[in-house]
Order: sequence, then C-alpha cells, then structure tokens
Amino acid sequence: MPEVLLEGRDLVKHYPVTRGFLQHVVGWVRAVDGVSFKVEQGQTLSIVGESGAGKTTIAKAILLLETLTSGSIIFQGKDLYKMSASQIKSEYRPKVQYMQQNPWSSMNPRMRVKDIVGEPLVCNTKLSKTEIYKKVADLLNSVGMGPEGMSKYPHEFSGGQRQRIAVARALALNPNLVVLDEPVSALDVSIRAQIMNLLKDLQAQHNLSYIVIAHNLATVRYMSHTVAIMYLGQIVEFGDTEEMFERPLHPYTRALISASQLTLPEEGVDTTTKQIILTGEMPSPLNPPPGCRFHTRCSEAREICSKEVPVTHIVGKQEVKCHNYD
Amino acid sequence: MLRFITIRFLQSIVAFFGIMVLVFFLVRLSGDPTVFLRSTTSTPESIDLLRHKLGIDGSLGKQFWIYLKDYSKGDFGDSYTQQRSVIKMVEQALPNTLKLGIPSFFIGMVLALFLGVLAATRRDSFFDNGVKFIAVLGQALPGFWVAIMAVMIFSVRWRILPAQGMNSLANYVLPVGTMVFFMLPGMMRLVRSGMLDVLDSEYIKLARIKGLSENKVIWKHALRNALITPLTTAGMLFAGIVGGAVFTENIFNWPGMGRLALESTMGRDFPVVQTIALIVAIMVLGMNFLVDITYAYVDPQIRYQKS
Amino acid sequence: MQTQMTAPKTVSKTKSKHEASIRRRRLTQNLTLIIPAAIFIILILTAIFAPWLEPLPYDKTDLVARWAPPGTPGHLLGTDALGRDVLSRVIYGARVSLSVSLMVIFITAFVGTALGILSGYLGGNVDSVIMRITDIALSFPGLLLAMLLAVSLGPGFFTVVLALSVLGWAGYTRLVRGASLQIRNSDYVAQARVAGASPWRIMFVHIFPNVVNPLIIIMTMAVGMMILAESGMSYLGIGIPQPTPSWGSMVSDGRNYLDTAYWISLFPGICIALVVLSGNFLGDWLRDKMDPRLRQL
Amino acid sequence: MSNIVLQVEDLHTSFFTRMGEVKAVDGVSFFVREGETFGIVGESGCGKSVTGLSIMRLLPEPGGKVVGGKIILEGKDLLELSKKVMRAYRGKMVSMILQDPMSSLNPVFPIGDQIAESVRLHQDLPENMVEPEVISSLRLLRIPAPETRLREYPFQLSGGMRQRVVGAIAMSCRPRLLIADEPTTALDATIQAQYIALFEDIQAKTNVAIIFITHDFGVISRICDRVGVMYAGKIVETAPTREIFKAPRHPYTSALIHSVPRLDRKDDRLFSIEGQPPSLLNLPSGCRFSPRCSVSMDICKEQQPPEIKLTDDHSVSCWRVK
Repeated sequence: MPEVLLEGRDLVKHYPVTRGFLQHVVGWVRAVDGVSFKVEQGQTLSIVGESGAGKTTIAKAILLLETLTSGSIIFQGKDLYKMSASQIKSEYRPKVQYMQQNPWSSMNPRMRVKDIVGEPLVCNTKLSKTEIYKKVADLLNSVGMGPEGMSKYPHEFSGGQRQRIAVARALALNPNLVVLDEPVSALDVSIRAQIMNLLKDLQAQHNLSYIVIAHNLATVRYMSHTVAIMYLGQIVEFGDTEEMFERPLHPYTRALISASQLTLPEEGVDTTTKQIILTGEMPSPLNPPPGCRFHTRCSEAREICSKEVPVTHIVGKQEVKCHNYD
Repeated sequence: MLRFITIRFLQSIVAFFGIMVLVFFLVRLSGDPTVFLRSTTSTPESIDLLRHKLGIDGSLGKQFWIYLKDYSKGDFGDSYTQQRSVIKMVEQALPNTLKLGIPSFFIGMVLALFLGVLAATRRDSFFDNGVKFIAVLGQALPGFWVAIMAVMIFSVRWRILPAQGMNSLANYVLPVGTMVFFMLPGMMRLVRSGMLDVLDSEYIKLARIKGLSENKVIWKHALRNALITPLTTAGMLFAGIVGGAVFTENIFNWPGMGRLALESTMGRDFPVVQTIALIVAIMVLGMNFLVDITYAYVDPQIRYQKS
Repeated sequence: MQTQMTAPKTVSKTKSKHEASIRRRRLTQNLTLIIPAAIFIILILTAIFAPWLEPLPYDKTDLVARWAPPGTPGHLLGTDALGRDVLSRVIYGARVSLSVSLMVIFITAFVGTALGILSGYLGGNVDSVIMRITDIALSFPGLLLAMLLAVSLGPGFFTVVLALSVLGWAGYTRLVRGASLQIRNSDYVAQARVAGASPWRIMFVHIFPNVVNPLIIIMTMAVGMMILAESGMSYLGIGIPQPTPSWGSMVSDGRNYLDTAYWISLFPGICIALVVLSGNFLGDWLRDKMDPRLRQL
Repeated sequence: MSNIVLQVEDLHTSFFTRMGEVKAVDGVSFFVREGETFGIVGESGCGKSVTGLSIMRLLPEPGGKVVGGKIILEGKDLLELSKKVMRAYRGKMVSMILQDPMSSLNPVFPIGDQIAESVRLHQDLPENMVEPEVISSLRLLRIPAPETRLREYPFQLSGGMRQRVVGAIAMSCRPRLLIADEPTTALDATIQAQYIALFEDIQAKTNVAIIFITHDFGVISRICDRVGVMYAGKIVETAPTREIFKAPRHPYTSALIHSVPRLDRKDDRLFSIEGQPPSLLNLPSGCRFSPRCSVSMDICKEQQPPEIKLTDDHSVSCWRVK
C-alpha cells in the first residue's frame, strides 16, 4: 500500500453573503461542506462534479490559494495549517505544483518561455541563470518541445504547445503532487489526446501523483485511479475508477455517466438504454436542500432523503453517501 | 437599491468634508496672505488688525475651528476687495453661470450622444473619421484660442453675433458654443467607446438574428447598455465643464461664478475663492450623486440588489 | 449530387477593392506615425537648444517695432505689443511648456502608478481609501484648484506644476488600479504564488510590466494635454508670469489685438494644437501597436 | 423522404484581413431535410460557425464576405435576397441559437419583452394575443412557471434556463430552419442532457429542420440524424450518424473518433493526431489534411480529392477511397 501523500479531512469553506447597510452577514454560500479524501504517491485522484460543486475551491485550498473555514490538510503526515510560513515555503511549496485550464491566461504575456518555466527555480533555488536555463531546456525536451522555443513569447504558441510548457513549468522542482485544474478541457479533441498521453507518461516516469479537477467523465476514466464525485459541496461517491464506472452506486453518479454517455451505435449497443435525465435545476449553494442535497432531483428519492443527511457507507472498496445503502 | 443610494450619499458627505479640509490648507499654504494686501503706508499694527479682521491671526487649529464654525452657520465672511458679503456676490453670479451651464450641458450631451453613436456604428467610414477628427481637434485646439477666433470672425469681422452682453438670445450663441466645444470631445469619445464595446457583444448578434432593423438594434438595444459605461465617468466630465465655464465667462465677460472666481484670484480675495471652491465642490458631488442614481436605474442588476 | 467546381465570379472584383483599402489604410497608418513623431522631435530639440536658436532674447522690447507683421526683416513671425520678437518667444516658450509638461507627467505617472498597483494588488481597506481619494481628485475641477494655489502661492512655474500634479495622478491611479486588479486575479499570478514568489516579486515582475503598455499610451497623450492645461492657466494669468514666454500667455497677450495683430495669438495657438494633435495620434498609434483592446483610452 | 428545406451548394466565405484573405469556408455543400437534424462537427477554426453565420448572412463586418456558392432555402437563394427581405427572413424562416447563454440575452430588458419583440416583428398579431404567444414559446421550451418568468431579468436565471429562453426566442415564430451553434458547450453534463432531450421534443412538435454545430461527438451521437465532418474549411465526409461512428471512411474522421476517450471501456493508449490544424492564411496545397494524415500519398499533396458518393447519404473526399 503506497503511503498516503496528501489527505483532506472534513474540509469546509463557507463564503459569507452580506446584505444591508452595515454589511451584516445574511447567509453563507457553503461551497465545500465536510469533504475528506486521500491520494497516494504515484496515483491520480479525480474530483468530478458540475459547476458550483466546489471542486475548484478544494484545489485552491490544497494550493493554499484560499484559506479553509475549517478542516485540515495533511501532507506527508504534517498538517499544513500548523506549519510556519518558512516551513511551508521550504517543505510544501516546492513539492506541490499547479497546472491550469486556460492555456491563454496561465502565462505572463510579457515573459519569455525560458523565464516562465524557470520561475519556480528562481523563487526556490539559488541556481545561476545559466544553470536554470539548462534545466529549462531539459524540461522542455521532456514534454516534447525543442529548445528553439526558449526565448519566444507565449502568444507565439498554439493551445496544445502552451499546455506542454505549463507541464514543464509544473515539473521544474520535480514535485510529488501536481494539481491539474481541467488540464485539457480548453483544447481541441485531437490535441487533448496528446496532452493526456504526455501526463500519463510523465506520471509513470517520475512516480508523480495528480489531483485532477474535471467535469468530462471520459477523460476521468482514462486518467485516474480513484474518483470522487461531488455534488453541491459534498462528496457523494468515492472509490476506484473502474469499479465506479462498472457499478455506479449513487443515483447522481449514474445520471452523470448516462449524461456523458457516448451512445455509440458502433457496436450495436442499443441506444434506447433508458437515459437518466435529471429534472429541475442545480439548487443554489446559498441554501442547499435539507437532508440529502440531491433529493430534489433524485428519481429514487424517499421520505427519509429529504429529512436526514445520509451517512457515508462503505460498500466493498467504494464509499457512498446515500440512504439506499442504510 | 435604497442601500446603494444611502452609501453613495454618505460617501459624498465624507468627500465634501475632505474637500473643505483641502481648501482650508491650500489657502493657507503660503503662510501670510496679507502680504499682498498691504499698502506701502500700512504699519505693523494695521497689519495685525487686518489679520484679526480676517480671522487668520490665531494658530492654525484655532483658525480651522473658526472656519468650520462660520461655514456651518453659512457665514462665508466678507470679500477683501469689495467689502461685500461673499454670499451676496455669489447669489448674483450663480444664476448667470447656470443660465450658461445648463443649456450647454444638455446640448453637449445630446450632440455627444448622437455623434458618438453614429461614429461607433459607421466605423472607419468617412463619418467616423470626420467625428474622430473633430474630437481630436476639439481636444487639441486650446478652447480659449478657438473662442477668440470665433469672436474675431463672428462679431468683429462679420458683426452678426454680439460678443458681449446678456440680454438677447443672440448673446448666448457664442458662449454656449464655446462651452459645448469644451465638453464635446471628451463626452463623444466616451459614448463611442461605450458603443463599440456593446456592439461586439452576443446579445447584439442575437438582436440581428431576430431580424431587427439596424436602427432598432443600435438605438434600442445597444444604446441602453452603452450608456452605462459613460455614466460612470460623467462626473469627471462635469468637472471639465466647470473649467470650461471659467474660460468662457472670462472671454465673453459673462458675470458668472467663473469670472468672479478669476477676479477674486487676481485680487487675492481669499474668502470669495474659498466659498466658490466649496460651492463648486457641492455641485460636482451632487452631480456625481445624481449620475450614480441614474446609473442604478439604468442597470437593473443594481436595482434588484435586494433579491 | 456531383458538385462541380464553379469558379466564383464575384471573387476578382472584391479582391482588388480589398487590396486598395489595405494600401490606403497602411498609408494613413504610416502618416499618423511619421508626422507626429517628427513634431515631437522638433519640439524636444527646440526646447533643449532654445537659448541658441532664438534670434533675439525673448524679453528684449523694442517699442519702435511694435506690432510688426510677420515677414518684416529681423522678425520672421512679427512682434507683439511690446515689440518683442514672436518667433524667439515661441521658441523659448517651447522649453517652458515642455518642461512643465514633462515634470508634471513624471510626478503624476510615478505617484499614480505606485498608488494604482498598491490599491489594485492589496485590495481591501487600502483599496477603498485610495479609490475614495481618487474619485474626489477626479471630480474636483482642476482649474479651481489652480486658482486656489495661485491665490496662496502666487502664480509661477512651481505653482503650475503643483496645480497640475495635485489632481493629475488620479487618472493614472484609476487606470493602473483597474489593470492591476485584473492581473492580480489572473491565472499566472496564482501560478506565481504557488511557485512561492514573494508579493514584491509579483508586483514588479508580473504586474508592473503588464501595466506599462497602457501607461505609455496615456503619457504620450498627456504631453499635449498638460501643455494645453498650462497654456489655459497662463492665459487666465494664473500660470507662468510675465515676461517668461509660455504659449498660453502669448495667446493671452494677443487677444486684445485680434483684428490688428492676429499673429501674436495665432502662432502660439497653432504650436499648442500641433503638439496636442501629435500627442494624440502617437498615442493612438502606440495603442494599436501594443494592445488593440485598450480602445477606450 | 420529406422534402429538402435547405440546399447549400459550393459555399465560399472569406475574411479579408490585413494579413491577407482567410478562406474560412472553401467550397462546402450539404442539404437538410424537413424534421431532420444535420450535425456539423469539427475542431475549432474549421469554419463550422462561419458556415452558420454565412447562411444567416450575419458575417462580421467589414472583413467577412460570402464570395461564392448558393444557399437555397425553400427554393429561394438567400444570397440573392435584398437586405430588407433577408431581414424579414431572419427570425421568421431561419433562426439561430448562440453558444454562451450568459451573454446572449440583453441584460437590461426582461426576457418576456425580448421574446415579444420577435413575435411583434414577424407575426402581425393583435396586442392582446402577443403575451399568450410568448408564454406558448416558453412552454415549448418547458420553462417552468412562464407567467412569472416573463418579468424576470436575465441575471436572475441560471445558465441552463437562459439557454432555454434563447431557444424560445429562436422558435417564437416557428422558423423553417434552426441553426444551433454549440448551444450545449457552456452547459454542465446533466443540464446538457436536458437541453438535448428538449431539441428532440421541439423537432417532433414543429418539424423544424435543424443544423447542429458542435465539436462534441457525444452530442452528435444523441441528436443528429446525419453528420458532416469539417476540416480547414471543407466538409471531408458526410454520412448518417450510425455510419460515421460504425464505419468512418475518411482518415480524419476515424482518427477523431479514436482520439476521444471512451466511457464504456478503459482505453490503454489514446490515438492522437500529430501536428497542429493548418492556418487558414496559407492552406496546404492538395488535401488539407495531408500533412497530418498517416495514410497520405503523393497525389494527396498535389490535388484536392473530388467528392465521391458512396451511397445516397454517404459521401467522402479522399483519394484513398475509390
């Protein structure tokens, strides 16, 4: 059992909604409401959910770009919120890097590629400029980019090439964990495959672990070992990817899979398998429905669902938060 | 909506108090204002008396307290040079300024709106470049120089428009024209850029998809949204108008606040300049406040803040 | 439904019309660059070499040669009411006007940018305080402030510079703050924070270089605007005192002799207009070259 | 076989920019029958949206211009119509849905007015009949409680709901042809599924012909009867949806389908097409896909392949296909 690299325990993040003249707090947007997960070294955990589910908030919390209302993040056994600023800078920052969704805005338009990729080295090591540029050349090579792009500016590259540069930047300090926020969803179909293959190869090579934020289930199945399905700030199902796609437990997971289903007439799969179409709209996180938050749209909702909050049950290797398994 | 108004109102009050403090210190920047008022024969005693009369003999703190007390009571003190209460002088001058300012403001707004929209909708056409040229020319040529040239041509050379006097309508043509000339370039540029941004948006594309005529797309859909951006900086334009008024009134000897301010500046008449500065500040802040209200009205999102 | 490749007949006509419009646009583009740049260079050179260029000392009065029209020997552009040579005064006036303008621009740009970046990056209370002050400064009529300063400090070079700077910085602050706010929330700043960059590094390496573009455009345009403002103040008599020549005061000197000696006001007026126009065109050209999105400047 | 509503023949659309002529659409031909959904799929920059805008004759001024071909809607060539007549067609005979629901609606007008505007423009109904017509359009798009929604402003609605309002506007005058330009791209998976189900329902009720533009094969598989695959301004293959997935004949089509990760089984290695899509300023000679095609021959690099009709509905432009 590879040891746990990073664990989130009961993460909570509420945004105050203020009203009235003195900005007094009227309500709370409960973006993340008691989320726990863990990721092992060399493994990929995907966090999946629709917009408003709180997945980007979790990514930002892990990267300490946002502070949590409560809960703790344990990295290599140490609680981040108990570490001093200098400890964070020396022990945490270099080991956790970030790759963002939009290739057009994740690079400073005024900096050359060699400085962009070299920035983590400049901020965390005492290497000289030439040493940094040499390391940058190797990094670019490892993502399939030649050295000739070193002194070019970001706008001279296509979306796919920029994401390769972003990967090179993320690997600059050879981190243990890379948080990928929808790494391929802004790219064209044919280019997506190139980047996903690159990420998987690098993971095998450097024994990297990934936390991938995504909404496209097909990419999740291709990339990840474990998956957490989120709905309105809570994890409704968590477990091994293959297991979850073969036998989805939670009604929402089934609806998500059915919605993203590529009904291919290719193998004579009869396309009339009953499609699960959810009714109603995504409720607002300002006042989420009582009890199980999905009961307003769930076809299998029962009396209890709207009253009590379901407990997380262990079913085989999977975890599911639904009254069906009480 | 109500919350939005009360906040903006309180902000204006704070701003006004800030301006009062600013004006107080600016005027006393040079230490001894009486140095310009002494005649060769004045003795030290008469200087002290003069300083006391003007209430500028005590320590700065005391002076500030007197200043606050008087102004809040509405006693703006007397003018140095004309020994008349400042309030009377202002009461006489203000209506004239408004007689000139208000028509110019509205003519300027309508013209700017019309030209700005047309310039934005007929991009790079002869008309657009023409309007752009006028706007740039308007900002480039010194307003006072244009006014003088206008006076020279229309009243001196062709004698069709009077350069002085206030009685007949003809007297208004040149001064209002000059005022509009000061305002037009800035406003037009704002309306044009506001329109250009809106015309790129998706809902304008959708309006065309509906089959609406180009005029309806521009004047109904685009204009309503385009007005929001210039409104936010309309306050700045109003400050420009006040500046324009000083020039125009000076050139055309129009007995308004602008000319009074200039004369009292020349005569180093502190109380008058101070009072005019504060009154203008009130007008500017009031204008900003009004602009914010219309802004809130035009943009439904703010109007429905309570939901 | 075999489709055959029909040569589209309408293509050739639109092609030639299209080439013509590109050539025309490229031509006008070059003109809007060369002429204003030339005017600016001439202005700077005359300002620097003013003392050597002026045919006569700018304050030498010659009561005999008063109101001499342009072209009279020794006075290419004629003389004013006191017989002073208009050409030398315009030349020396260039130095006065330009130095006022440049000094004001550097003060206001520096203060404005610093405050803008601070309030944009730090946000919170700092931001709201700075923005309140900026709003007041933007909506307070500059001319009135100039009068107040003229009253207390008396007209003079530094009074003009002070008058234009006390409110001038607000324009820069509003623009720079808007830009830095946008950059602070951008992906690449988040990336820098994850890489462990310090706030100072983020401000200097990430925010400032991306704010420089709009700044340069405003400063180019401001050269003309400040000269215009100074000439306005000098015209009203609260700017540069006599006998130092500034273009504004020269226009003011000539205003009573418009029909008899038009040239006294005409030539300085033209100079002001030329400088402001070239400032605007240069600014427009820079904006198109650097970042077409900054259209609203 | 119901009659053909739209027939596009050899459409050429170019943008005249400072850098030269960009051939966004370079000879596209297809037809759409009544009550049928024709999908146009391709990667960004392949010209699918430009095709839609050319049909609506709403190409961005000043550069965009249709430089060749015919667009025949119910017997009339839209390119020949006068500006005034074309404007009358827009909203009445042909309508369009845009991609981003967040910015497609005018933020300062209530949604009821925005629908009523189309109704008043194209249907001369007495004033009292306008509101019921608006409500029936909202019902067609299954928008709950239409009476109250009328007075609401766009910012009060969710993305999914706004896209339905845009649909209501488009369908308010029961057009003959509806062009949907990536309407589901900005929506979440479950909301997307709802919206797609809606399309089938609308088509069943109004028998409108639909052109569905998207880059997402999942959506294509669920909605479209026939599909045209576009690459660098040309349609490389047109076929019924089942055949496109089951037996793609053009190398680009099959490469695209195989580079999409499958939900129903674990792929070990995704097929990825090398290189980048070509810049439309200087298109490669011969077949546009030749530089990236794994099976390209010499002839592919010199000459553009003719369009070969395999069956009544299946045609492909590739030298490999005999």
